[in-house]
Amino acid sequence: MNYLSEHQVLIQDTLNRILEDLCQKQTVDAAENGEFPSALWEALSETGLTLTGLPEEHGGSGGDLSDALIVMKGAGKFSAPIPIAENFLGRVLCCEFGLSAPKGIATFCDNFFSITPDGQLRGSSSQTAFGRWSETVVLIAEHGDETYLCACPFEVFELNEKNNMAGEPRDMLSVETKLTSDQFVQADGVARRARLLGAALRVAQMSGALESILEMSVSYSMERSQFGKPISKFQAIQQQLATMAGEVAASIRAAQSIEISKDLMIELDVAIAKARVGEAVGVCTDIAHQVHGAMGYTLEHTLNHRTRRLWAWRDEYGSEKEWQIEIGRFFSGNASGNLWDQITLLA
Amino acid sequence: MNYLSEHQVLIQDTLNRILEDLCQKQTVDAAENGEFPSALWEALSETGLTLTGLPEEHGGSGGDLSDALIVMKGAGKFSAPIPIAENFLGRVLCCEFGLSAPKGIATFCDNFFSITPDGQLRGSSSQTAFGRWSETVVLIAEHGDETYLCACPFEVFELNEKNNMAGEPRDMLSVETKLTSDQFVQADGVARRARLLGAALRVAQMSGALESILEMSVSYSMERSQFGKPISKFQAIQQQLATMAGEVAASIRAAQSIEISKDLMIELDVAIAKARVGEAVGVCTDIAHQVHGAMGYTLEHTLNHRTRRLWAWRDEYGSEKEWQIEIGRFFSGNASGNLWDQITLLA
Amino acid sequence: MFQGLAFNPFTLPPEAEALRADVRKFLADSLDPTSLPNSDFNAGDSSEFSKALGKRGWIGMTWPKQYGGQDKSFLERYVVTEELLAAGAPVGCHWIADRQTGPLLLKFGTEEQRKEFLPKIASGNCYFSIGMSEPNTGSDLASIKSMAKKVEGGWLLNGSKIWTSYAHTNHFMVALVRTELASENRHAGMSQVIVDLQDKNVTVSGIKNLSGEEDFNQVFFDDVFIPDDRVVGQPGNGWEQVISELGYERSGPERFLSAFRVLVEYSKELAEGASDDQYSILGRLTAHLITLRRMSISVAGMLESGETPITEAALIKDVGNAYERLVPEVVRLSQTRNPSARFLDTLSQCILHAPSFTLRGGTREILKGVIARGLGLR
Amino acid sequence: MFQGLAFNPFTLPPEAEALRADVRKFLADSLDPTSLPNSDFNAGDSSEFSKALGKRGWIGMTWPKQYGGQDKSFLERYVVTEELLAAGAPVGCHWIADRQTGPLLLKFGTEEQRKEFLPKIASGNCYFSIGMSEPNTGSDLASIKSMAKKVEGGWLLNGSKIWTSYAHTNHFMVALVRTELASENRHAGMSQVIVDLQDKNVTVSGIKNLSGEEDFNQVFFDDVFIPDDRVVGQPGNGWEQVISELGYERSGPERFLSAFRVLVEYSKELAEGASDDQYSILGRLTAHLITLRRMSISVAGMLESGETPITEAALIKDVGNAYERLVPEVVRLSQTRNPSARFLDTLSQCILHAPSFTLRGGTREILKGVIARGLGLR
Repeated sequence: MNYLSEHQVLIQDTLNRILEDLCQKQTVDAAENGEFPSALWEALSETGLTLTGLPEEHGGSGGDLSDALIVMKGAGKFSAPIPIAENFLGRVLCCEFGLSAPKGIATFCDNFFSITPDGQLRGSSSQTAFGRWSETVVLIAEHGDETYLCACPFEVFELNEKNNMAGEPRDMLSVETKLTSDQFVQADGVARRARLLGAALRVAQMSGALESILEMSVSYSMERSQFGKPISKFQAIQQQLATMAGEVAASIRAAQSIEISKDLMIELDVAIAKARVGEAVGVCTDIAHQVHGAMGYTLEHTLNHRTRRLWAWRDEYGSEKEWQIEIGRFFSGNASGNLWDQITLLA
Repeated sequence: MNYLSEHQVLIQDTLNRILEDLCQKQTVDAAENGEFPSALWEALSETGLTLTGLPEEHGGSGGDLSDALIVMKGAGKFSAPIPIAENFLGRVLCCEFGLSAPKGIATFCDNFFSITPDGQLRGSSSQTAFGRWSETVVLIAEHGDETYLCACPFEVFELNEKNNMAGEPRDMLSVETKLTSDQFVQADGVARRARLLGAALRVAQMSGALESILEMSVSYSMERSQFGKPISKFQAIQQQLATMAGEVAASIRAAQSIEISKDLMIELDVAIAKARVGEAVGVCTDIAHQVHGAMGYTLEHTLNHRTRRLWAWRDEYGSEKEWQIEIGRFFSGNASGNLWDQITLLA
Repeated sequence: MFQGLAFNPFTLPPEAEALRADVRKFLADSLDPTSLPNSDFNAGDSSEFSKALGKRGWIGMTWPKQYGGQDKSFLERYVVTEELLAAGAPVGCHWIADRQTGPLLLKFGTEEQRKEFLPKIASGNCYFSIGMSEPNTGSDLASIKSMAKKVEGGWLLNGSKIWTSYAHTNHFMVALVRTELASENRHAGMSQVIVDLQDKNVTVSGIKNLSGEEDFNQVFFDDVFIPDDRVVGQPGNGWEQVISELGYERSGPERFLSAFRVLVEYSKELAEGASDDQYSILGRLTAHLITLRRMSISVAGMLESGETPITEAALIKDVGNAYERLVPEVVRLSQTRNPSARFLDTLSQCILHAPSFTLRGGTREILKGVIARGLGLR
Repeated sequence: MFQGLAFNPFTLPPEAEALRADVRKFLADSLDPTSLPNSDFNAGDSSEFSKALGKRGWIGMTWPKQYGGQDKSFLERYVVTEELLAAGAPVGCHWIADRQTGPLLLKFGTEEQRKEFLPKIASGNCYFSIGMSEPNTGSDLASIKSMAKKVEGGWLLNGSKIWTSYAHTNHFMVALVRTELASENRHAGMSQVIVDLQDKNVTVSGIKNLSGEEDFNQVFFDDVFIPDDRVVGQPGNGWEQVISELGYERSGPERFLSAFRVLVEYSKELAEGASDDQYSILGRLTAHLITLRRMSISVAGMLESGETPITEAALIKDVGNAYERLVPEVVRLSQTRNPSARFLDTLSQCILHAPSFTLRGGTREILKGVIARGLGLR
């Protein structure tokens, strides 16, 4: 039983083939040392996978958010060190709020800048994902109560390279420039929308990474022998991996809910997923590292690419706690209804 | 190596002998069905153990709080269904704040009543421990900003019998009466003091109960066979009991700190102990019940006497969360010092 | 990816959702809103309620009409089940007969047994207990000692069963017993028999649980005569049937709703406004619940299409069980200034029942063992 | 009551407390307050710092004066150790030499070895690594393969050791190696030898940890000549010595202080006022820490009076380890509105180091196994 469409299975298969080919451990390591994985990005671009989920009239490959999330899950599973999520997020915001399609690789910057109605932009961001590898930086700027979405060429920024705990670029970008009128647009509600979509993308990436560390942990436990037998034969290890499997299964299911979410419910579905998956990260990474022993604590085993990203991603676009608060407000505030009635409204 | 004095070891031994004799499962069951365990109470009275830690000039057996705590730990270990802690608390407050020694079995009532300066007392308490078995009810009453400690004969109250989740009497007492001048006294700070001592007593009782459920769980795991071997031989059971042992050891050690606490530090030591022990309860009762299986879920095994009391006691005189907040305020508020300096001031 | 981790999204079909409003209306009419409901399926019983439910056709609803059923889908049954549990309805009387005995008789029973029992079960008038564990067996069912000896026209049963819920009020018990002495093959020589609990040679002795309710029992058999036609399936086939019966104990909403009433009362406590921390607790627990429900509905979908999701069922039980134990422990530390008596009572009852949440359907260790097998570790 | 659960209260004696002020003054003078300290003992090294510490007499301080020690008590050493860790001092260079190699040589070394190495260690000028694990041994040390063959005047060593902290900067390694082929008795035929890490036949290959630091290594031996006088104790006695050496890895403050700097930075975040929830987190974590410290001081008292508290040590490690992993996970969910960069960096570093907290001194499973033995379960 597969809930994916034929088209989505095709996306998944193509993606997996490219990632297995071009996103092995050395690619991820090299990216952490500053080398943009151009072969990987190009292969994904050629097959249209960097533009999956974006409308064709906006330069995209067609499809919708659920198609894009399938790409993100695969990318997360392989720790693809590329701005696949950020490029999508920058582009989809431009599309939704009426800017033309960004040039080259786009990224999205989660901080606030200030802008004047005639386009004078200033400010700085502390951690722009993959800033250094982007050609267009999509960002949100404010003028009083008004919010604008801007798409700026990378050259206008001053760059200060930083990394997150996963070694992914999270750059400081500073700017003081005048934008042309086609580079910004008033965009009410764009901040909330960006946070929601950002969280959805991270959820998909995390669910892929969690699936991957479960697979790695199970394999490692069967390969690794101690006291004359594979450690997978010890009841204590089995019980831990079983616990982890439950958390991973719940995470995957929570992530899938975004893929099939109805428009009206998507805020709640994303909140639930980010909260549930975020909470699973601590339990699962702890067990994965416990099973992998000293080897997992090194950069020699690829486990670290997954776990360090999971630790970084769970805090991006809202930690589980922040989303839990929103969920709690939703379910308690609606005091007229009853809790169970509301829960059963969710598919 | 024993940190107890010779005298304290004697207290412990006498107490254990009496409890082993007169506080078996049927005694606890009978008390839950309404029967006051008079043989037990009398044996403890005759040996002076119901008055341990109270000064002789106040009708007590002498000794100090640490002696009383040794009695409470033993009582907790056997789930002694008697107002041993409440009797002590009522009496020690009378002694400290200048009322004469209460008549008969005393209890302390944790709710607020109102009183006029000439002794007109009114109000009601929702859960007075062992109210129905007491002769004197010690309580706190307010008049405007003033706080009074009162020692009232049981007869003046209207009694509505209630039990807590452990089946211990937690009675509703209502009163409207006029006290004589020797029955009440102005007592600044008595509420805080009562809460502190109450928490200290519960900590000692809980540490005894926790020690007991660890012993029971280890024994049960060695007696109970499944799939042809004692369940103690399964690694999963061993690992759980080891986890429980750590929590129990920490709880016992935290409780002992109150016994040896210096006056200046006692508020902090009690707070730390109630917080630490309260947190251990959930972990330990969960494992104990898991190990005991269906048998532990019945009233036929004495485990239930311990675990149900632990669940009730962890919420009395401040849950772990309430005490954690106080500890946190203490260590963060004192911003001039540094955290480590303050930690090392505690013996 | 491993087998058994794929809880593919599945949506309850319109006919199932359509039923929901009916069930809610029925519950609103038949439950006393002032009583303290308990969503733990084992913590309330009312034969009056079971009969009313039977009248609506909501017991045995997936069974063929010829046996008193409604020929409904598993998905429609799912909706009815979750509505009953969420409302804290007293389902104790018919629960086992509906979820286990009925399916057992449909699969292994004789035509006479089906005709005799199923319609009465479906109408809410016939209640069954399960007799599996014995003192000292625990999860190791092959070690049972109750023995039925062949006699003229039937069997003479001696021994004892323990943890049989509602044996003091139910009509019958399906007991797993030895019909041959234990041999090298530990699983051979066992049979399932239907015991009339009103038989004078049956003694039912109540066992009080932590909250003082006598909801389970020890049942003693002292030369109880079991007629040949009360053996379910072939004599000696008991183990295979039980293994399959354990399968009925799937991964329904009873695996994660036991503590739900605590959440309901807690959300009411927060209705007047609360701290971020309190909202986050409600949000956290609700996110878990919704995800578990989605996983469980996925499994219901697999069952409906004839799959046998063994590992998935164990996963839901394991995650659900951890969740059910988490709920009261997290909520108790977040009590509001003036908690309602109803909230506090619900919470205490949940804490007292919590140790039982792990007992049914296999202990934690056994469940995790099943999952480990699904992962290929054993 | 079981053996091993009695952590009787013990108070550090005045002479130990008196030392505390000296150590604090020294640390205030020698540590850069703007750098990011890390209370994980494995996460900082400075030979300059170690030399200054040696000059103060705070390395090898319990050893006899004739070997460069100070004849101080374990309790005085306890105070120095906890002050260093709490301040996040860079103790990596001398740590192993001080805590493990010194005691090993004192107990099993020849008089020449003691005279040669101990004074240099105590002055902070000679650093040791431990060579125990090999690829594929894990906790099963008896399965090591590194082999030293007897030759004229010494031994020729081949093989490899892994997870040797600071082998790239340290001077020597005490390696556990086979000096006879493995036999039926898996523990026979092993010896401990002192390897000069500057030897040209020794290759040290760095292994990066999760935060990118190369603090441990794989070390390869290719016909490394070990003179006879560099064998510690009797050839063939290695296993007994190692068992005893594992005993040195007791239950000191390094078992629960690894995450302490997170707590320090967190308490600073709350200094300007905080929510009850935030206070409760600080209070919870502090209550754990203070209790662990008290347990650990109890054990120090037992050690000082010559007892061998094996189960107690394992309990502290197990509880301490759970605590160290809890700290960053709890604190990260309580971030204040405008967290300082220093707080966030400390937190990230702790999360990246956390997987190592369980690795040293035995995995969780092994530790819990030791406790289970103390409980009489095995």
